[in-house]
Amino acid sequence: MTSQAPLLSVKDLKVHFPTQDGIVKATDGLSFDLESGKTLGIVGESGSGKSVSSSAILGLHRGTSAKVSGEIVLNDTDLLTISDEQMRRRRGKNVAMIFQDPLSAMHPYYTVGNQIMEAYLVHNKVSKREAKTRAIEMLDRVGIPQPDRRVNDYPHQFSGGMRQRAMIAMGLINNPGLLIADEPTTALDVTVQAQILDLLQDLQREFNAAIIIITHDLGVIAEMADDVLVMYAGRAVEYGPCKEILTHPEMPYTWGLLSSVPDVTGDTDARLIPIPGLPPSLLNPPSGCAFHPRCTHKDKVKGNLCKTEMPELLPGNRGPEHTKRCHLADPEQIYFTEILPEIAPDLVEEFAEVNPDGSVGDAEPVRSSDAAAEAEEKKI
Amino acid sequence: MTDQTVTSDSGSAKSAEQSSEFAASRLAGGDGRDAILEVENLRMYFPVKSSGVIRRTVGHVQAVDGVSFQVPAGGALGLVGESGCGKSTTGRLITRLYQPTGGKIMFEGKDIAGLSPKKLMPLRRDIQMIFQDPYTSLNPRHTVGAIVGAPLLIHNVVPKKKVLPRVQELLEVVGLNPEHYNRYPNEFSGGQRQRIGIARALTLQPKLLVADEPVSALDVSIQAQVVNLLQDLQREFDISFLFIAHDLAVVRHFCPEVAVMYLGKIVEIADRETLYNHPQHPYTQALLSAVPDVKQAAIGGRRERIRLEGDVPSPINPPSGCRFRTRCPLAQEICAKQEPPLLQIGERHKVACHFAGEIGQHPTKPVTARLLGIDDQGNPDPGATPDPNAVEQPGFADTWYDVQGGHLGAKA
Amino acid sequence: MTAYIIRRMFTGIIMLIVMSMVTFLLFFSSPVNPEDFACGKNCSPALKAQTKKALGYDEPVTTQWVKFAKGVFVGRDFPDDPALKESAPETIAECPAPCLGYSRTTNSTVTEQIKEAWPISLSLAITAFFMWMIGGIVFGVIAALRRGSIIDRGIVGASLVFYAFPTFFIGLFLYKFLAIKWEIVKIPEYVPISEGGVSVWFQGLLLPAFTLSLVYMAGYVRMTRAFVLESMGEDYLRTAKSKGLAPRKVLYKHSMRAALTPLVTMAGLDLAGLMGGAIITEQVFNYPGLGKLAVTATRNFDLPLVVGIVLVLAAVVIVANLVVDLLYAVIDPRVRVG
Amino acid sequence: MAINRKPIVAVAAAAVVSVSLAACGGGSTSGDGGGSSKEASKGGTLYYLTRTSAEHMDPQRMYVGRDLSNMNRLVYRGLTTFPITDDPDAKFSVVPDLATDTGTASDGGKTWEFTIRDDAKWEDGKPVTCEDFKYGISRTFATDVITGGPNYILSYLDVPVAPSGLPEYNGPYKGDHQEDYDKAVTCDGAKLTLHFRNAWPDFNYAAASLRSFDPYREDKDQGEKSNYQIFSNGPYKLEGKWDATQGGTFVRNDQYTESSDESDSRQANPDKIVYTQGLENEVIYDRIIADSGDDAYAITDRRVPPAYYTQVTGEVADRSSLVDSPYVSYLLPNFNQMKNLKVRQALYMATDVVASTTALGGDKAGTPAKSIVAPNIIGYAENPNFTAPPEGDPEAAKALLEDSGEKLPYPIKFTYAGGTPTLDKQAAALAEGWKKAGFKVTLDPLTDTYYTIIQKPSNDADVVWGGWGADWPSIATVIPPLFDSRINLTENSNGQDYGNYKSDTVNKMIDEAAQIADVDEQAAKYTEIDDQLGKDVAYIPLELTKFYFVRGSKVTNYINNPMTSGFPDLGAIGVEN
Repeated sequence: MTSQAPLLSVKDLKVHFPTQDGIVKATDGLSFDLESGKTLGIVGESGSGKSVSSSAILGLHRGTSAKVSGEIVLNDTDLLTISDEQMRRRRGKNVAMIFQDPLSAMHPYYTVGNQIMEAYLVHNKVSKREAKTRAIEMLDRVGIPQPDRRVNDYPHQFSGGMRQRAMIAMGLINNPGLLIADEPTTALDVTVQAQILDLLQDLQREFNAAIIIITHDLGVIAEMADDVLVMYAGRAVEYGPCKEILTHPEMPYTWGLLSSVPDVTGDTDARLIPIPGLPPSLLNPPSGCAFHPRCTHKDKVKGNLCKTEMPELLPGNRGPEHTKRCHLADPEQIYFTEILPEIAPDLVEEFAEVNPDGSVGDAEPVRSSDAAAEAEEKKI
Repeated sequence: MTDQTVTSDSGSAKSAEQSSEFAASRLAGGDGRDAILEVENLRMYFPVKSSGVIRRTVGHVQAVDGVSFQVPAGGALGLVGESGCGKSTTGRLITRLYQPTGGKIMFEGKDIAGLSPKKLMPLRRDIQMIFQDPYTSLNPRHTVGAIVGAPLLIHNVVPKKKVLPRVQELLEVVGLNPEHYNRYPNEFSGGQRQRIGIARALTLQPKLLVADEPVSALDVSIQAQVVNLLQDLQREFDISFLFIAHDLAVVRHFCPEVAVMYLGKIVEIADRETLYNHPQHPYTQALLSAVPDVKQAAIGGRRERIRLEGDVPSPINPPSGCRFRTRCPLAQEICAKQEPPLLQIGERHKVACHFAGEIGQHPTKPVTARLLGIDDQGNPDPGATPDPNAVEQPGFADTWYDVQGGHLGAKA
Repeated sequence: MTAYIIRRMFTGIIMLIVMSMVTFLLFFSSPVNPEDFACGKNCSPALKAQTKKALGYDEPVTTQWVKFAKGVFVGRDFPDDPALKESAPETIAECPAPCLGYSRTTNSTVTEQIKEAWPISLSLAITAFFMWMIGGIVFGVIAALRRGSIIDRGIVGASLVFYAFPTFFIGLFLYKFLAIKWEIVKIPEYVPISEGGVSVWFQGLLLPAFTLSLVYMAGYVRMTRAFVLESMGEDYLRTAKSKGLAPRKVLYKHSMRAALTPLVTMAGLDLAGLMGGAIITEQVFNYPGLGKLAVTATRNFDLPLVVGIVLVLAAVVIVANLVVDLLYAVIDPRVRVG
Repeated sequence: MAINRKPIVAVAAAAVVSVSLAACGGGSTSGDGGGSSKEASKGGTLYYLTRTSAEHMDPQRMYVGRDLSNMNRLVYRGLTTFPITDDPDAKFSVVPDLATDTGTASDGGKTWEFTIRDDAKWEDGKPVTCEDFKYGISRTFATDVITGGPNYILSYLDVPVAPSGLPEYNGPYKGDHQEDYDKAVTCDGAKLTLHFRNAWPDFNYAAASLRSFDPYREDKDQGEKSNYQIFSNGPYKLEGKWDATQGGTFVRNDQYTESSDESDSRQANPDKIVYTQGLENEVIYDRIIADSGDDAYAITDRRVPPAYYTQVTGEVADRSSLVDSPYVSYLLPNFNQMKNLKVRQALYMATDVVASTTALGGDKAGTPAKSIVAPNIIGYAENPNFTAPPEGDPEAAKALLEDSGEKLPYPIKFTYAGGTPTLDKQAAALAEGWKKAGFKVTLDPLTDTYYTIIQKPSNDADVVWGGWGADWPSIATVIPPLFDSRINLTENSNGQDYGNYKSDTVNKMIDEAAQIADVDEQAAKYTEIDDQLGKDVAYIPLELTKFYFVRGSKVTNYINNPMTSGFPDLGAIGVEN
């Protein structure tokens, strides 16, 4: 990450929902940066806080009982300090969002064109006719055949893939600097998913937009993201460049995600290693490391530390850009000796050669103390 | 549809019936065990009504159109494909939630396709289903004990007072606390509910489990738990599986043999090594290339993606000839005229494509032409005679056609 | 579309035939004998038999039904007694087709009775309909927008009260205070527009329509509120917000459109039901509409009138159902009829 | 039968009968301010508010006491009529109306002669003739058209009877055997002569009470279709049409002359009388008590609902009247079930009429009755067998029951017309008394099906409830209809003999009474029969229903005439101008 000010900088974001039973800390102290043209992947299970965080960036919690604190700086403006009206003017213009289920995300009673135009008209002083021309242009751009005709169709007349394309057209019509895609392909078939992911990448190049892609599918992350943020129980548990995280994960939860999904090339006799137990309650998160009740490696940490003390999000041995929230002293060794040989024995060597900067081959690992020091500096 | 396709369709259906005797005698699994389920030319057409004063049937949604396969005893067949390909309908036909339009469903050698609900009753014990959505498939007003125990009472399997101990035993088997039998489904998480669904399916000790997307509604970390559970159960109770899913990786992980469906038909079926490593059908290839692969992608080893254009056509009016041809990068004239037969091209490998071949190695001339008695453009060739064995049958024969070398012929 | 309408009409007619049969059967399986009513006090068995014959109830149910069905197409005479027709033709009441029967308790043909009562019920139904739709939607939306506030609780509570109290009670209460004690409104009375003009017609209608609308409004407030709240949780509303639309536009264009559509079905059917008469309201306010007519007919065991009203009401509901379905197809692009 | 037994739907046959009392009965003790308030004055509009719609406006078909007396005062003059009085103790008497005198009986009461006035006119100006009377009386014989009305004439008139029990003459429409009728009813100029099979010594009372014997214009008769036609010969006529459910408006009939009417029973004070039917009781009393606008000129035939009693105070009380009605309610032991006389006697002894009346609303609802006959009926006497105190004598009852030889507690099922809290309370109050005496009571409330069920001979109730009012002021219209087993008991129904009482002694005495020509002698005979009924405990009297009315403040000369059933007398009432 460069020293130049990023497009989006989220610092210590907290989204808390007061309920009758207590406060649900859906997101609890989340920080990340994102530059234009880059993609951040946020991965986690349902209830990990990944969708809540992105809604907070759009200010969708305004007017509800949710308590949002911290900083969300977009284009040098802290979105949490501006008025509702100012926030509204940024929605769809500076930051747009596409959702998981394009069928329910579009209003069933209005034509696709109408809904796309609406997004344009609200931020641009143009005639309806111009807006429609623009909408057709965008539909064409996202690969809808015969856009001048389909613009008058209703969402139910579109296929799932086309609906998601139309949603993307709607999101990008104002050329926003930031696009948040919340599980954009989960409801789609694999071939359609591939089409959509390709489209997003093409468009990102064209518009130089920053993208936050939220998903539970590490495969999507692997294809799309420059940086990865792994969330668990409302907190980031591992954060770093995509390739680095996928080849040298240092947090047992990330290991769990990697080892619990089969892939189409792996060893078929290998057994999946599931993460035991259930995701934690956000009302009463576990003490210490929130993952410790499900962690199979907590015995490797002395003094019951995992249970009593929450680890900080700090760099490990792999350099300052790769941070994780874990007490394990030498996670790399555990991963390469205990986990990877189980799930992908053929990849152990290849993975081991990947350097923190993404290059392959011999390189001097950064000393952990230096990395820690650098991280400290960054904090200040 | 051209006239020609019609004749060819009816012709294949007819000869399928003729050869069924032969097919039934074939062996199923590589381990030499008999097939517990053999499906032959299974069809399910949902009528489409006209909008006139009298509602005539003007067409059919050909949800499943001539599907044949075997499920080996104690084995697992995977059924993959995109939404609308007919895989779930196939599952429902086998559990006889639907009455098939045609074809045979041989379960342990007995055709259950046309059985009356009354005669089906004892068979329902043997064939059970696990559903996709653990939230809607359990009655929220019944306790878990009642849900799991209901089949026992309906089929009068054990005396009433023994139902509870059996229910608790089952809950323990699927990894739930047996003391929770009197709780309601909403007190459980999604994964736990799917376990309840599995327990219910296991209650009657079925021989065949049809699992329709059993893990796709679950969180990733929970998916693995359920997949592992199903694998354990299969081993422990010797249950055969028809495993239906859209997730190619999960199917590959679970099933030694996998069939790929497209628009109501099986386009390719093979053992998993062959299917995933050496797919010959352009659709299978496209499907596989679209699956993101974490580990490969991480080291930059991403495969070239085969882009499919457009959407799946309507099953009411499927394309003539090969149904995939409208989206196929290889399609030629013959594809519109002739439906490619599901041809056995390897020991345990069948594919339905005129231009079957591995990626980048597809032949330029149709490999099926001579076999079907037609020329390379798909027109009838008066000089050639169609091979009567080139019709779809369940299971695999001892002889197959070699397309590798670009020529046809039997190989021992 | 036309074919669809014809098909629906056809099934509707079959339903009407079945309903007329069921009504006949129910009537004759009742333990009470209609001739006992007509005969009066001190009736000897012979006199009773005579009365039964005069009423036409001595024939088998099937014969009676066939005669009824025939009458619908070709008309009938009452009483259907050739001897009497010859000797005293002036006593024979003619009932031209479509003859739904002749009501002895009101001494006119059922068709005439319904023709007289219908505009009254219609006036009441339509006036009430507008009152409750406007009130229901306005209060429902306010409650939904101020969810959890005192206003919301007040509206929901009040609608619950009106929902819980019997119409009879609300009607009498309003009658007593608004019309009698405080004389805010006129004592309800039906005056046709042709006689008193719109203003007098409306004044006489105000109280019963208001009573009726209060009862229905209660339901519509709660439904509107629920639908608006439901629509506010929809994904497409989140989409609308994330586009940067103004809250007002999100509410009116996106939320309301979705929330109010399901009301169309209910409103249509409720209105249709009311066209068949608001039984209790008409009773309380002595409004001689179809509802009151139905009660009187049942009370007097006047079979022809009962059957006639049942059929007319059923026909209205059947047509209303069709209209609602067609309307729905217009409102909701996802729905196609055919 | 008491009127308000059925809260909303008065269903069964007999329930219709329950409101169909002819002009008779009436007051004994006047309550708070029964009589007229102010002097009558001519002019103005009177409003008549009511709930129950008139079923018939055809004189030969109407049978409801209210309609019989009201229409007599307004539009339908008869041979005779009752004079205006508000004296609750007035003896019944009749005065000539369209006839020149009250009629002359001969041949032991079997032949009656009247002379019709020559100066009375129909509303179209044509004179009322003897032939009109003859035609009117003949209409009742058309039993296939003229249904629902009183049919006494069928069994009295001296015409041949077919095996079915009905006369061979079948009315003027079909006119079979017209000659029989022409012999039995003759017109000689203005002289009308009627020949009866049996003595009918009080026929002129019946003629005053019922409208069956009123004249009818043949050229206006359309049979069934004339049901709501009102063709007047009285001081008022109908303006426009009568609406079956809503009512109608009466205006002055310019063809009516006071000189043609010497009955002195039609003061015809208001210029206009507006009838509004179909109003709920609560609405009627809300309006009348509020006394605003037109409602100050309103009267009603509906009783004050018990819930409104507390509102009848001060000024409102001045506008109220409490009088006796002609309706008596009673209990009937079922003789198919309760065959032991001692048990029936015990039941009577244990019956707590005071508690029962209290449950109904106390002294504004009724007073304990001492016979099934109302006190002002000719032939009324306190039944000497009913000597127990009104609140019953459980001790004596217990003794009787123990003496009866039956096993105790004696189980009884009480079937009554229920469905409202008031009626259920009444039944419970009665049951309470019976329990004290050693009965074990099962309550069986029925609503719409009440009469249908108790009329079944196989009904297994031990006690049922009943109510009755005389058709004209004669005990002869009470005892035979209720206790003559020959006319009531058939295979399928017990008619109005709900207790299945069957006594040859009583039947024989009824036959004897029918032969007596003198009114008083006949009445004395019936009193004897009542005594016999009391000995058998054929019935147990409960209460004589009270009428409790409130009227508008601008109503003048308000009279509840005991001779016209205790309803407001439209012959006298006027309004302030």
